[in-house]
Amino acid sequence: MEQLALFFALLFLTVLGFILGKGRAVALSGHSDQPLHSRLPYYGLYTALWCGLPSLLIMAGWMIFEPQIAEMLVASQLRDSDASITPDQLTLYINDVVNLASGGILSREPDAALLSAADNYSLFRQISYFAMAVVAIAFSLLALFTSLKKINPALRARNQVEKVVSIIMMISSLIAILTTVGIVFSLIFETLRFFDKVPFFDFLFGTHWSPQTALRSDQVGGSGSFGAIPLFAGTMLITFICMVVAIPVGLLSAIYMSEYAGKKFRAFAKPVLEVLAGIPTVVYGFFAALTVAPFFRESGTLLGLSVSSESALAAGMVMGIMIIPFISSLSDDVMNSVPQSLRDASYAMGATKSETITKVIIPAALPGIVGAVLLAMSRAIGETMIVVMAAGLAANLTANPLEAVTTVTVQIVTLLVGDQEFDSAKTLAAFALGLLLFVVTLVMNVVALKVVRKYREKYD
Amino acid sequence: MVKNMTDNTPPLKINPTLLKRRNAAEKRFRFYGLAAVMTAVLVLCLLLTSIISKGYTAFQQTYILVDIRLDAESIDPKGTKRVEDLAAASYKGLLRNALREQFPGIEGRKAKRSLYGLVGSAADFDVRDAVLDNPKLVGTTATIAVKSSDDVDSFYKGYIPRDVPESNRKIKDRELAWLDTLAADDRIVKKFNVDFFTNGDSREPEEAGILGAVVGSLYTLAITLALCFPIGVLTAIYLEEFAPTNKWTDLIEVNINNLAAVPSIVFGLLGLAIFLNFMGLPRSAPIVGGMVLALMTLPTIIIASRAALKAVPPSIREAALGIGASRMQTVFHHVLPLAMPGILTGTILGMAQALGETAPLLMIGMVAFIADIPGSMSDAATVLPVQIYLWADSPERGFVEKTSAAIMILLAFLVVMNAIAVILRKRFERRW
Amino acid sequence: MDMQNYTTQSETATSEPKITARDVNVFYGASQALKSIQLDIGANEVTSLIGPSGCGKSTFLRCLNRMNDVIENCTVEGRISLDGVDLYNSGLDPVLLRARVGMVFQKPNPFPKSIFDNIAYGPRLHGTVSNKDELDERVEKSLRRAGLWEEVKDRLDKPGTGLSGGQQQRLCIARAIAINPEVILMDEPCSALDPIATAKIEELIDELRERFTIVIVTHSMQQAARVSQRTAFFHLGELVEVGETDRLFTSPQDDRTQGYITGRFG
Amino acid sequence: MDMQNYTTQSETATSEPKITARDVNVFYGASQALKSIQLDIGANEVTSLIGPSGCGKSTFLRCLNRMNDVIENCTVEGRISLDGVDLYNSGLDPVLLRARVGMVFQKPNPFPKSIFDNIAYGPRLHGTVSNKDELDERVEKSLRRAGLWEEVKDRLDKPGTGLSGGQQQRLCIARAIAINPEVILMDEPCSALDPIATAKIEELIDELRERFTIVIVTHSMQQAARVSQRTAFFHLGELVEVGETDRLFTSPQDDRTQGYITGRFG
Amino acid sequence: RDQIRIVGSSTVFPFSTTVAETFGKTTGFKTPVVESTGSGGGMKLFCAGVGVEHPDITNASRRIKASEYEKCTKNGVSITEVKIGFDGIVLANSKQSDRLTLTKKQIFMALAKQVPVDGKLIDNPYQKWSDIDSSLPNSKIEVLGPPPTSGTRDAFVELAMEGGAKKFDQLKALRKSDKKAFKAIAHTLREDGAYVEAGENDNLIIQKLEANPQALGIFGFSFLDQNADKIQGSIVEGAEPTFENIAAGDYGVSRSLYFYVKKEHVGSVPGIQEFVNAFTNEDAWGDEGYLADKGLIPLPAADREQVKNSARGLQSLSM
Ligand SMILES: Nc1ncnc2c1ncn2[C@@H]1O[C@H](COP(=O)(O)OP(=O)(O)OP(=O)(O)O)[C@@H](O)[C@H]1O
Ligand SMILES: Nc1ncnc2c1ncn2[C@@H]1O[C@H](COP(=O)(O)OP(=O)(O)OP(=O)(O)O)[C@@H](O)[C@H]1O
Ligand SMILES: [Mg+2]
Ligand SMILES: [Mg+2]
Ligand SMILES: O=P([O-])([O-])[O-]
Repeated sequence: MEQLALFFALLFLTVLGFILGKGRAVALSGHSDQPLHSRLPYYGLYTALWCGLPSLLIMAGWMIFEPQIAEMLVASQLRDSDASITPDQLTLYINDVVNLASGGILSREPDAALLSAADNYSLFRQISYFAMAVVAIAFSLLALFTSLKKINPALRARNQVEKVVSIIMMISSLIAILTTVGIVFSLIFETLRFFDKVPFFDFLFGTHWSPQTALRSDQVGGSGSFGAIPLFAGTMLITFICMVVAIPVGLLSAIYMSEYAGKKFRAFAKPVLEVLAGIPTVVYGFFAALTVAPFFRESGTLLGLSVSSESALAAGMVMGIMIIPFISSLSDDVMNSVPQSLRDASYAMGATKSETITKVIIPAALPGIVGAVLLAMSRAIGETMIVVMAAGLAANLTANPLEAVTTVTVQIVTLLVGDQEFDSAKTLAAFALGLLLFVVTLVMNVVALKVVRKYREKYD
Repeated sequence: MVKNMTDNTPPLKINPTLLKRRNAAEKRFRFYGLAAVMTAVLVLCLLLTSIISKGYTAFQQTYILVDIRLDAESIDPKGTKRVEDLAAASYKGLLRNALREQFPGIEGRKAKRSLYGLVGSAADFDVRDAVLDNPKLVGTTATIAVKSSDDVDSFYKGYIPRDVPESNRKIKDRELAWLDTLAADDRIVKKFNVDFFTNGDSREPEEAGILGAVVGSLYTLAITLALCFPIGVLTAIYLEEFAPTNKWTDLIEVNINNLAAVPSIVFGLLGLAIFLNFMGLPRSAPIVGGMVLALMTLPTIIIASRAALKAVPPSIREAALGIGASRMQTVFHHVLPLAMPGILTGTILGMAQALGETAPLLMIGMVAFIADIPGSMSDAATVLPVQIYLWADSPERGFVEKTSAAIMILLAFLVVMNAIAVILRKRFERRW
Repeated sequence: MDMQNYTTQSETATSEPKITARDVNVFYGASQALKSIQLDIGANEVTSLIGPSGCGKSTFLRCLNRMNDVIENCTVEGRISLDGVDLYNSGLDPVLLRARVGMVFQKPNPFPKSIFDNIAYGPRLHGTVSNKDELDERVEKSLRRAGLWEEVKDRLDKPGTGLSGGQQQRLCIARAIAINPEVILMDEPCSALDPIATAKIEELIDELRERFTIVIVTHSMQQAARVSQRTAFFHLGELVEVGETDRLFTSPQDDRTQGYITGRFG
Repeated sequence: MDMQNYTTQSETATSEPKITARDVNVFYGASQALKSIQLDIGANEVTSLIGPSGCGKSTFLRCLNRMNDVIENCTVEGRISLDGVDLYNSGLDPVLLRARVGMVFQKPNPFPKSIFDNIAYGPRLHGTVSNKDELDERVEKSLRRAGLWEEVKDRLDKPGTGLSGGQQQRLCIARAIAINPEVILMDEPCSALDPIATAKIEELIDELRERFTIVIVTHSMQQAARVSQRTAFFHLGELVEVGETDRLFTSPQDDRTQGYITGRFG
Repeated sequence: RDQIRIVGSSTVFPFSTTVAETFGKTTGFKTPVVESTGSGGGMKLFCAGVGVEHPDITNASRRIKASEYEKCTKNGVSITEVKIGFDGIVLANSKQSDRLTLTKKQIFMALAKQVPVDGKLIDNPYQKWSDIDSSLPNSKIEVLGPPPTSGTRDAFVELAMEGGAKKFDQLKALRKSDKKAFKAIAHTLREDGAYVEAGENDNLIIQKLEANPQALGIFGFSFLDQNADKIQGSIVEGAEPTFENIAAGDYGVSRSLYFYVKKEHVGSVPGIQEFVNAFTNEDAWGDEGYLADKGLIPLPAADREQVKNSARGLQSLSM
């Protein structure tokens, strides 16, 4: 909670910076013949940013590294007194020290060494906190004075502030890139290890997936049991079924809400549909497995079809329902923002509403709609629970929606949470699947981007 | 130039068959639209009905009124009447005595066990709480309501039919007779199940509560929202309004779209590698869960925000720029407010997804049995969907209704969370 | 009120009226934009609507093809009929109506499609062309008549939104005439046009008049005098005076009309 | 090319030039919209740009405050300077430039905000008012000067997009003058206005001229003659002739100018 | 960290959590956090090293493997093994149908991918139970069971399938000559739809059984125990899967459950020793302990005594 106090102190300084900066600008504008470059608040923001941002960063950095330093200190002390201690024991010892220092429950009666270590530790923490406070506040004050001094009519305060904001924006967009890099890195090493055990092409083009068999016979991959094709085929089948349900229902709902429905109905229906996206997938899983799948099986039997009790159809359809709001709400928003003048133009040509929608509004809103569909599809590809519960886990290479299939994601999850062994191809396969899926969807997205670029209509 | 272009085509003749077709198409289209909305609403109703019909009973709990002799010797041998002493005493024996007195003449360990099994395994805590509430009870014989076991509870909620062969019934004939006696004595009462809202997780259905998971979800989603909303919106603005259009921006765009398709469990792997193993943050902590979910939600918000920004007509940007607003000002004063509905939709969908997600949390240790209610963002915690997942996977029958009830809580959580965004979104909405 | 009343206010159209408006009141929310308008629009002639900005000309025009329906808080009262059929209360299909009554809006609003597709939109919609050649021909003819062909013939596949202001305006005119509606409503069709382009459009209007009925909103009294047979003067939501164009401009009966056309108005 | 050349083509401005354009070429993608334009715009005078639709008037206007920057595939070459400072190559902040060089667009584009906020946006942005009263006053004054006050004074809180075409146009004029820019660029500011409103705006232009520099695009040669001191005639992306307005209209030197102003153009 | 962290098997999870909860309620220590990561996943985390960031205890529904043990040792982890009881793996169907009486051989014939017929290994030809033995019902073979990644499945193939395979002389001979080949046959379940991989949610399997009375499900005894009103366990080799039969070792398809304690953490993370004591208390794992109520089949009393001593004494496991 001491940190919180410091945080508020810095916040206070930031606000103070704003007020002083603005005040100085006001004073300048009063008796300076040169007009100020920017509006007054920007000078305030300029000072505030200097006051707040660096010292907050210092504080954050300090808080991240300080415990490590403190522990290192305790550790070095301990090593001095007892050279034989292993690093592992060290962490446990430090745990004791930290527990003792913070008044937590202890595993044993503290001995003198522990007590003194704990004392040292708390002392260090106190000093460190004090130092952090001094440094942060000093920096803040320093920044306050220098930036106040810098304020003069020619200072491009707005540009400076905007520069900071745009740097923050750039950092934000970097996070997406970093995430990707992180994902690739957290998959690639295991994947490479996997390809040590299983030939790349067997994995890529094999048509048989049965990770267990390979493992038990201890001659991994020899039987070609790591063929990813059935998984990708299953993913495609289920995603396809899912989109067959979700695209028409979602798009038509969006059209109805944005173009036909009254305000009240729309205000009601849109959030209601959005609830569909928030129902936990377990619920959908039960629904698919216990309501939809038996229904299909029985109807199939009546029609003389053989429908397995776990079917791609049931899972895909229920998944389609789940992602309806992704399409309906997002498409509704973009269609809603197509300018009214375009609708007017079409109506005035004697077009019916539906013609206006299909020929004018949807083309104009196409990039947004495609984005929504891609997003929905992405969710479908990534979904597990429904498939596990309703489509099963058997990797069948089939295009028949009435049979059980499984998907890449499901296999990744079951491989990762199931009984695993160190370095077995079975566990590593999950990483390879993850990476391969990543590549496949990447290709899909590149193609989608190209297509959207081609058909984009820019209005106004 | 052609001078005489006099057009001799007759005025538009409306082709009646075509018009009929067009009108029919129009009607059909409208109907399809309504049907689509209705289908979706219907399915939702179906799901909700099945959840509610299974789960509403969880908000009640069956209690058995037992006359307990609270003799001072065993509760408070020193006679201090101090709360700590009263709390530390064991009430199990007293409760068992009371049950035996209620049904005298029961012999044999098996019979005794099934008698004790009428009350919940933590029923002695009900007795303790009653004593702590009113220490004057010590030394008297008091009638105290204690929780029944989950089977008895299920029986009174109608989940265990009476008229089936004994072997198919969880409540055996002997227990049935006892219960009937108790019921005849008006000793069976149903009360609102407060504990469900104030307890953490438990292995006993009658003790299990949702609070731990709610608090965990609250912490986790607070972090998620605090991270993914600003980062997502800023990224979208940067890409849509500021970034130069070149290969790099395309790369980032494709990349973000691609992140949306990464299975959520892979985000868990990422979190494990970066936040736990590299940064050394604690396992099972909402702070890590929040960050992982934020990474997972980010693409949704970015994609929705970009679509919304793109939809704002350029003339509005030009108007602002023409007055001397900077691009940043144009964006924040005009474009962003107009794009807000779409951005909020993205946030609603993204957060809904984050609220219902279990798989990534598996990797970072949040799929766990955690009985204590988390007190901070770095304490071990679960979240609502995990709680649902765990309960749905428990053998005890009593968890069936709890599972549904937990789903109801999750949906309530969702509705409350969305409500703010939905109201905001309505305020920002306008056509131009 | 009886029919006598109307004739005093608005001389009957020279020919059989194509459109008659009786007692038309239009409201935007609570504020009234048009007050009890009585107006006959003759077939095969050009009627021009003049009046100061904001007096309700566009509003009236939009009543004639029910484009006001799409404005959320706009309510139209009274009776407007086309060829004797009530537009609002007889179950007439507004879609059909709008196909018969074309419109050029005040603000050019090309579709974000290619120039070709902008023009081809109507003919395709109404199935008035049967093959690609006919369509090409129709597009070319429409663009020629609007005086835009020469400027855009090499870029028919470029977006219509990339045209200059005046070009967009002509594009919208071409788009409207491409379906040959019986009645054409034009809301300041020449506002963004230079004199030569304007002359071209006026020529077009003159030519169209032979077979169609035209209503045009204009701020230029010269233009009204040049192209229209009858002129209606609106002021503050009222129809002040209507009559043969020559008559109205030479001997206006209402002081307000007088004031407006002599430029003394305030 | 040397400076001599320019003077033959474009007489020097009557006063010290506020803006000079040298060798300006503008391309939309591959197609050239302006070809080697040389033009001086004098301070404290009104320069009008005339020419047939699509000849590049708006494009040129948008060069002067770098609004072309926001059009994706538009490239500007050459040198344009304001008070001697190069607009494009001297690191001048386009934001500051646009605050100094206000613009009224050809298509009225009010913000989807209230009428008041539309006008108040500029003053708030540039901090040229210090309190609410001043702001109210500024809004009222701007609206009055654009001749819109009487019509909207009761509905300042209603959206600007709910105004009539001409009202929107005046709203945009009022919005532009509310920030008192040094130079005002007006792209057909009276296209949707009736004669009285037009007169009002012309009066405003005349009044503004005393302190500011004004460039106006117009299709009405009468208007150009009435309000401007100098006139430039554009044709097919070229600046054909520029000179004192009286001179240009009475004795044009180029055949094309002659043809255009006498309406013989084709 | 002042809280015990337990990871590991989902089968042991219900028992481990019950003890954890009671432990939290009745002692001054915090309630341990128990994660369900699967036996293998638990081992992976557990053996990763010593220190606060690593778990203290892992549960397993099978014995630790040699490779896992090596990894542990390599990372400086020494462990104490605690065997806590048995779990019966049952084959059950809906009470709407008749109870099945099966032998391991029949189970093998019903579920193996390849079966020996007339001395040759062929793809499993049996579609109905009655194809295997005329005394079995004339209904489609449809068995819902766990996926290959599950420990339950491991145990099932090892105990039931292998046991069945051994009944064929031909396979028995193969086992002697080529153990790998034998295992490959015995452990491979058919993939033609008769065996349905149904995920690890056992409640779901039970509900599916109710919906489909023909089908059989494979899962742990505690689920049968809790749902005795709806489903019945098939008799295997003459023994019904009851508490008593499993405890007595009469029911052949049952496996032992374990947990492993990281000795290095005892004394550093508070409460580990006490937790082990609580688990090995008669109140918990005894014949009438609360774990028995949860479906854990206790060890025989003598074994309990022995395990208790070694566990409380934190004896190191060596392999
Ligand atoms: N965004 C654009 N993309 C492509 N070409 C354009 C674009 N804007 C204008 N043009 C073309 O550039 C030329 C000049 O256009 P500009 O808008 O400057 O004409 P203008 O003189 O203002 O005409 P008007 O009087 O009709 O408004 C025209 O041929 C036009 O088609
Ligand atoms: N959508 C709307 N909502 C509210 N009021 C409106 C709307 N459209 C127009 N008005 C008001 O109705 C009155 C008439 O508007 P209308 O557009 O018919 O004028 P107009 O005669 O066409 O003028 P102009 O010549 O300027 O285009 C005006 O006062 C205008 O402000
Ligand atoms: Mg109008
Ligand atoms: Mg223009
Ligand atoms: O979780 P398991 O018991 O199957 O390892």
